[in-house]
Amino acid sequence: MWFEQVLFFVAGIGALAGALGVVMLRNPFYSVLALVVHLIALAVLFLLLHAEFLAAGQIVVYAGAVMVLYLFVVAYIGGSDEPLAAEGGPLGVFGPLFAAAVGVELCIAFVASGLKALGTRGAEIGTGFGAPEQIGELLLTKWLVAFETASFLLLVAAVGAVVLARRRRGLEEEGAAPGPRREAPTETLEVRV
Amino acid sequence: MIDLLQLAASEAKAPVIDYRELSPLLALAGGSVVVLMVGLLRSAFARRVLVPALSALTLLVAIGLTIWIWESGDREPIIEGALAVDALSLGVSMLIYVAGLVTIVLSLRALAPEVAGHGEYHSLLLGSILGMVVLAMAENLITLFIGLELLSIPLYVLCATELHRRTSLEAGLKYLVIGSVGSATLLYGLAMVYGAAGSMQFGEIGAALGGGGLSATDPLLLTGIALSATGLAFKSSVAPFHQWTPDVYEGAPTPITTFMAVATKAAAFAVFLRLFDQAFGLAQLEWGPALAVLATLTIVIGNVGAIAQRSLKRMLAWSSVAQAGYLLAGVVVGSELGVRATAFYLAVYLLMNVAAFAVVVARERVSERGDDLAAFEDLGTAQPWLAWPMTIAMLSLAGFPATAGFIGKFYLIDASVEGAYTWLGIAIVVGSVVSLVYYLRVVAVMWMGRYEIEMPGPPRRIVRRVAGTSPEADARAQPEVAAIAILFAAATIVFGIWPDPLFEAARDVGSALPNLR
Amino acid sequence: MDVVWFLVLSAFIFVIGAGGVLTRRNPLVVLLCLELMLNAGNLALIAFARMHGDGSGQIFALIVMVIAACEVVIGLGIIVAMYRNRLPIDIDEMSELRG
Amino acid sequence: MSATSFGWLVLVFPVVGLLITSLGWRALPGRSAGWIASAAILGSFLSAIGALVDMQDHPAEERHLVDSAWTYAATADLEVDLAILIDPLSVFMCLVVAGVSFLIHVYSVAYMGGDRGYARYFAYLNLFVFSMLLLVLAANFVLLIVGWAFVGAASYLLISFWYRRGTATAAGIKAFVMNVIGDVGLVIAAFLLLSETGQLDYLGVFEEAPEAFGRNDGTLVAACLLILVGAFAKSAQLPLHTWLPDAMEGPTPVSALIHAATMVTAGVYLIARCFPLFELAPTAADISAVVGTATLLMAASIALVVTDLKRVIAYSTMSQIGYMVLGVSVAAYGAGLFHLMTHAFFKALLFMGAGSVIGAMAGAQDMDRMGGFRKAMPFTFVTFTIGALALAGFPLMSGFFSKDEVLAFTIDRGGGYLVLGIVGYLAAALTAFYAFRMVFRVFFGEPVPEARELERGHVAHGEPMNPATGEPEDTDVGFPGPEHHVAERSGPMKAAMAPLALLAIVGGIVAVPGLTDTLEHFLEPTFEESRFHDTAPTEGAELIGLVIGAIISIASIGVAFLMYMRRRGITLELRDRFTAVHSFLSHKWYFDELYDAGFVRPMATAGSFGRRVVETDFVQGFIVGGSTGIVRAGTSFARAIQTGFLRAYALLLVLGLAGLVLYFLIASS
Amino acid sequence: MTVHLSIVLFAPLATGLLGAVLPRGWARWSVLAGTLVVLGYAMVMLADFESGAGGLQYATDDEWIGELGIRYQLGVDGLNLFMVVLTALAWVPCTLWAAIREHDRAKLYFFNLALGETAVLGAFMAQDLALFIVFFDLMLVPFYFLIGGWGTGDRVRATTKFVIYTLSGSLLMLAAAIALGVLSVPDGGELSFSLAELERRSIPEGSQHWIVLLFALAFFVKAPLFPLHGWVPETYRSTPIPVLALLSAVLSKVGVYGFLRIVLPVMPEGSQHWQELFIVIAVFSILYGSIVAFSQDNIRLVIAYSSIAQLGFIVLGIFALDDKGAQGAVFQMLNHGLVVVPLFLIVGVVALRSGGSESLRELGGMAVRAPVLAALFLITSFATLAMPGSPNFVGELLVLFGAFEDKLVYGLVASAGVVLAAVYMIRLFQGVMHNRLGPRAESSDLGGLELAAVAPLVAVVVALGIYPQFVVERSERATLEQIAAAKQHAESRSGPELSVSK
Repeated sequence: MWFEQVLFFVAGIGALAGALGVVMLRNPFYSVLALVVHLIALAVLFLLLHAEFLAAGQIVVYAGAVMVLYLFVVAYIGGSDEPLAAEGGPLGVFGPLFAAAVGVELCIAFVASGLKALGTRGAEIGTGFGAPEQIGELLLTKWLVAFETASFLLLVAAVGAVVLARRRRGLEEEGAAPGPRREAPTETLEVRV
Repeated sequence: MIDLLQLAASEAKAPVIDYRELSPLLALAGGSVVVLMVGLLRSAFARRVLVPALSALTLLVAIGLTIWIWESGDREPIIEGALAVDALSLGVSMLIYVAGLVTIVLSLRALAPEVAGHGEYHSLLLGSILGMVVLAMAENLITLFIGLELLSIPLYVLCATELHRRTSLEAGLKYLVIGSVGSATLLYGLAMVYGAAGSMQFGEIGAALGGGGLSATDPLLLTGIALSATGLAFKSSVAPFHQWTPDVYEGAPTPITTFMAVATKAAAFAVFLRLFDQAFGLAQLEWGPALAVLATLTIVIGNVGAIAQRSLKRMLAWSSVAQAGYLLAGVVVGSELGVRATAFYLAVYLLMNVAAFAVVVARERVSERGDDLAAFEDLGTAQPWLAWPMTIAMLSLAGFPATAGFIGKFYLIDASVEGAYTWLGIAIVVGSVVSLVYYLRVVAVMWMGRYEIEMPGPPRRIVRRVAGTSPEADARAQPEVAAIAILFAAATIVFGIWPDPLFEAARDVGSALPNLR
Repeated sequence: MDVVWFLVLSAFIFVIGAGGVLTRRNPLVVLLCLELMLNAGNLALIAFARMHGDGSGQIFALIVMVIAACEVVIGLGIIVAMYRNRLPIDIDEMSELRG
Repeated sequence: MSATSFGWLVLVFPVVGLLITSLGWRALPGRSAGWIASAAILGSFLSAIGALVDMQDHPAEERHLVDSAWTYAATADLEVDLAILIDPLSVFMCLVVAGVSFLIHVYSVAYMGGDRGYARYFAYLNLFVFSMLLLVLAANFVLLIVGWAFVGAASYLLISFWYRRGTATAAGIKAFVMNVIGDVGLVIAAFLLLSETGQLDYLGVFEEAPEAFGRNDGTLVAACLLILVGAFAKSAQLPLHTWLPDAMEGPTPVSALIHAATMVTAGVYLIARCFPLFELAPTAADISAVVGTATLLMAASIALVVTDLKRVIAYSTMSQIGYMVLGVSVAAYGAGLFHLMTHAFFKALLFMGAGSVIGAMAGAQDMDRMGGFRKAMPFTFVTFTIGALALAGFPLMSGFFSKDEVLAFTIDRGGGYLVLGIVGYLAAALTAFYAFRMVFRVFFGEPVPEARELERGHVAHGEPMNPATGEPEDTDVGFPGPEHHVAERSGPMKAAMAPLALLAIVGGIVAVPGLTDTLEHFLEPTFEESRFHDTAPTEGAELIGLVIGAIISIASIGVAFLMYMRRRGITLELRDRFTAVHSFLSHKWYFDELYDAGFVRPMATAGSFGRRVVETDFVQGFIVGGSTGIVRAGTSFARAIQTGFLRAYALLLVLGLAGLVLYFLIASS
Repeated sequence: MTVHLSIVLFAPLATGLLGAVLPRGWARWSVLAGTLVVLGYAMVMLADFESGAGGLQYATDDEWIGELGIRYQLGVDGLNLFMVVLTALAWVPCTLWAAIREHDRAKLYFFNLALGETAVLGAFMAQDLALFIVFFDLMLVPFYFLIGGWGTGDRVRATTKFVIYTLSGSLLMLAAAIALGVLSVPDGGELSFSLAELERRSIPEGSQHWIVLLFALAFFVKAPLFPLHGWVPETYRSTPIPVLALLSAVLSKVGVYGFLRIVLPVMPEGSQHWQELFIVIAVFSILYGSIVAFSQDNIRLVIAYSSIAQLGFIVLGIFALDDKGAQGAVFQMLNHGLVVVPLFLIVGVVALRSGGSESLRELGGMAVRAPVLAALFLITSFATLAMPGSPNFVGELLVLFGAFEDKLVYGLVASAGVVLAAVYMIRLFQGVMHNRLGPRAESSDLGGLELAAVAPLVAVVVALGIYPQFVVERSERATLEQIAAAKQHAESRSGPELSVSK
């Protein structure tokens, strides 16, 4: 199945590249775009894993809607190039180090596991596997609760977004306007050491 | 192709939905929506009075329904085994509802709902509660994760609701970022567990371990356990994943802090118990020691961290870290007694902390020193009705006898000795010795405050007025807060002397999880 | 293509995401990194689903997509609120609560 | 009434007196307190006589009457009753104690007349007499120890009676502590006896002793030596003697009663009482004999140079007790107790005379300032001289017979005891010398102003000052009141001194070699068990002894006469010639300095070391500070990592994750 | 008779609560009444106590917390009879002392006094290990408030130190106790902390060792003994006098009582295992306490360190594992309490007459116009230094005899402590009462109520000195039963070392 393998490597490299791009690139704009690349690559991998529906969802919802939202916010805030210079120091060193350590451990876990199936292409599956029909059926039967809760979660998230992002006239009147300069008066306490 | 589709369609049959067991959740969901709608009304009455009233009503209904379900004791997982409606989940959800009620009462005069809008604030709160209940009931990995997120996401918002206050936003952001890292880790862990066990159902995972061909020492499984442990430890602020706790607790509006302190912990430990004692129960020999170490670490860190605090919210945050360590001991032993002890201590913990936080709320609203220790000087003579609850809460947290805290600790130590973790019991004891330093300091400040008391070193930053300072509120103008404090302090004493009711419930909860030692 | 390959790949993505969280100071980018970590989880889930030939893994992944979206929304909301309060959009600047 | 009930009466009277005088201290008018106290003592003296009479009715072998009031403490194998033992020895002691005490009470009525602490004084005095009688009547070791400690306490109270005097309180604490050392010795001894013989009653122990112990059994010797520690502490024998001279800080009658006549002889009584044990442990007996002899020599030598009148008599007391100890240690029980009795008479007499003189001197005690009181106070002069003669062992005086009997018995034992005997005679010479040194220096020569004053008919009144340090007294608690008392002026003092003078002269008749052996015979029932019961020096030997004694005493009195009457100043020459010797003696053989360097300072050092170093550095610094330090360190660490930097938190999270996973990976393999 | 003890136990607390609701100024009298009720009951008990009868009398035994096997189990036997009596005797004068003075927040003050008595009584009467610990820790709460709220000097620091120090001991004991309960559960048995039950059950010797050690830690801190007395100086300096009297007289006894009630009978092997160590600690405390005592200048501290020495004697007596020794220890517990209360009240009197000064350097010569005070002080001093004729002498005699029996050398070393006691007590007495009048001291005698507070206890001391057997015979049987097991075990182990040569 050379075709599959090639596809895997292409997509895999794409995904990794996208991920690295997200982390490495200075400009948030480019990071977002890198993520888009990453997502698309992932979608391909999903396809390789017989998750057609998810692949589609990935492209449409994620790479589409969510990323657009991102871009709007970045545009709104003005994606300033952040100076990476200050990011040296212990964090700059240890951060990647520990992360890498975790990665190695995870790989060990996968490789060393006694599960035979890991080394296979996976169980035999019917053609309907990962197709919208199956997903839909599962969502509405076995995973009803998860589905409903997720929908409720979306509602809550919307409310939260509203709370956080809406301009509130009421408060400006009450004088508790945003901005550090107008914070409540601070005071220092004399404290005995 | 076509016939395949028909085949699938013909197989598809609607799941049995047990509305009775589901009713509390439905009530919550509905309540949250209704509250949101009512909150959109213009009239101040609707927003300031009706909304809290309705939310409280929702919770009361939920409580009623929960009791109703509990009374008729059939305990089957419902809806294709997505939710477990048993004594554990019901008991914990009771605690959560109570915490929610308290939060609503404490929020009555708080600033946060004003800023966020009462409707939104309360519906978010109810949403979070719903998430907690789902989490407590979760019987499979997906429900667990979604419940966790439904718990967290509203809380991220609620922490940040006092938008004009920098620390509030900071708290929100920190909580969000660290929280997401935590849940991502959890997710990955769950994925690995799923991969190892081939099933999402706790029961089936346990069965797989029990002889379904999955060895308890499989690296994949254990790594999965490790990652999910990290995720849950983060939620229940167990060291070394605790660091968000003090900052978030301090930054968040105090009523929300109260809610997080008691409710989140309850839900997190509920799922901790369910996942580890039920799904991973047979791997206890593997994860027991690791969690025991974490518990000890947590006890130490939490207590020594609290010593240095002047801000009471921050101190209570650290102490809640320590308490998490105590609670974890009950999980570690993986025995029925452990489950009981944990459940018991969760209830006790609720009582003590609510009493303490209520007093903090009452003080910080009137004192221009916010929640700093100095704001409590001479409370004993000025406002004994606030000083006494605080004193009782502190003594109980420190584990003095004749308070519920003592019995709770007794129970936990009993459990850990029983489970051959005597040294963990000793750790609990040593921890409570250290904790005396800061608990007694509060008492001293309140009763002996006219005399110089050794305060912890100068805070690194200026002490600033903390959350919720609403000018119109003064001591007499907020009877409900004092009432909460007194009520819960009284309960602390009562259950310290006559704990049998709690033990009844705890025993019931302990029996919820099958096949435990 | 063996399942384990996908898993290792997902592990790499997870690690990259974590590394990003540890190194980047721009909250927007940090949010992106969180997305990476979640996606890694998704990939693992789907791979396992394929391995077991069991749909629930995919369902989980689907749910996670929803959750990821919600987190993003809230995260962006907070960032916007910070911006409204003229707070610096820099994680290291948000370190007033400490000790 | 039976002898025992008389015995109880003996104890009850002083208690009653104590209660009345102490509780009624405010109510009692004038000198009534003194009279009540004296009456109480008279009461117990009469009861003692009653006991004597009643006891004599019993046949000789039944003269050990024990009577128990109630169980004092009984647990496990220990059984102690509150019981008294009436036998010749205890009755004899009762008579001596009660008799002398009565006279001294009477004397005190006048002597302490002007003292603010009048009632307190008599309360203490009664307490003392009670304790002393309890001591001699006790029927078991525990009760003995009780009485033993009580007399110590009473003596402490009376020594520091004028408690505004720094010297007095210092002397008091010294005496008390030394006595406690003695008590501890007795306690341990009591335990050893209990553990071996299983009881603590005298009779029981003595019964069991021969079976329980072999001759010179280690435990027994230890027990006896510990008993000796107690005895020596009480009787001011080497090396526990240093408190006695300082005890002279107390009022003079106290010195007469406690520190001459009665308490200090308790040691002698104890050794005599425990004779069966000592005879089983000859080593211990010999040690005590040697110590007694050494003490008597040392004390006599010091008495030669001391100039404080009372201290001279104190040292002489020590040396006389040396004789007694020697006596009872060489199994000359009769002789030792005989000397105890006569010594009580003449030494009490001497102190009374001294008190009278000191009264005349307005409290001054230094002989250098005295002289020529012969005409001024003839009565005192006569009585004092009689006392001195008796002390010097002048022929036919009481002391003459008693002392020589002791020495005769000693020599009769032969062997090494000969040396002791000879030392005894040597000391006798010194005794006679310093006795008359006192007489000549105080009563002869040029009358000092105080003497003239007295001749002119009124008593000198000086500013009361502490004779030891010379600092003015804080008269608040009444150092011998504003007015002083001399025998010449007050009936009671005469009434007390006259009988004693008489007894000092004729006291010897109870045991004149060849003529009478009343005392011996009377004490027989107690000592008949003694191995040496029928070994006694031949009359010839005794007579030779008497002759030698007579010659020695007369000779050294003569020497004293020459040195202090004829050729005054020779003393100065001698002092200049033998400076070393003199300073050695006048520093009392440097015992105080030794103890100061050996015990007092080290203890004080240890105390301040404990307070300064151990408390602060170890207990507070190490234990407390250490534990808190650890917590502090932890706290600052927890704060240090709580930087507030989100990414740092994330870092720790990842680190923890890595660690956890690592653990599980290890666990998995 | 079940009501009996519960009434005794909760009478003070009830009156304390009553006082809290009564109008100001009444609290003191209501609490005083409560203490008198307890005293009355104690006397009744003393009267109808049957010395011969073994086992518990007036036993109460109800379920309290079934889940944890904790029973509400009270009882009195010869061992704790006199501890209860001591508590009753000590609380009355101290409450009276407090009642004749003005306090701010008087209600709280007297409520705490009352709560304290209830807690102490509970600890003494508890026959269930967990119940004992409950009261043992509860004790600290009232004293924490009393010292911190009404003390002098750096009182908050002192009280915090006191509580943390003591609790660190007793919480470790809590863990040990739970371990004891759990480990001793026989197969299929129920968890139980009832002492009687625990005595019947057996605990593996290995775990006995560390459990005993933790118990000892708690009790030594409470006592206190040498290395663990770090809380003593500050606490004694800043505690109000009546509270201090109670602290030193009664609280210090709870710990050593615990040895006899719990450790020896329940864990004989463990006790025997550490016998040597504990004796060494005891002896060292005796010497160290005495030596430091006579180098102290503050009267309170003199008595403080003297108590360390006294407690040393008690522990020595207990761990001599000998009948006489144990008897002596029990008797000495009573005696020390009885003399320390008047001693501290007298210190209070003295301080009142010297402008608050408690330094020997500034005191002196007070006896002149205060003969009664001087006399009482003298008697208590003599009793404290265990002068023969005082009950303390009998106590120490028995202790020493017990120690000599098997541990002669330690006994001899300890008896040096008797001499040292004489030194520091006489020094104390003289420093206050004798010598020249101190610069700030003025001499005036006891007032009527002061006398009423001090004199009765002194009278009791004197009476016991005349008839000690009164106590000995009543406490004998129970005491011997308590140590029997450990003693037997010790005899089976110990060779001839250190015993008197036959």
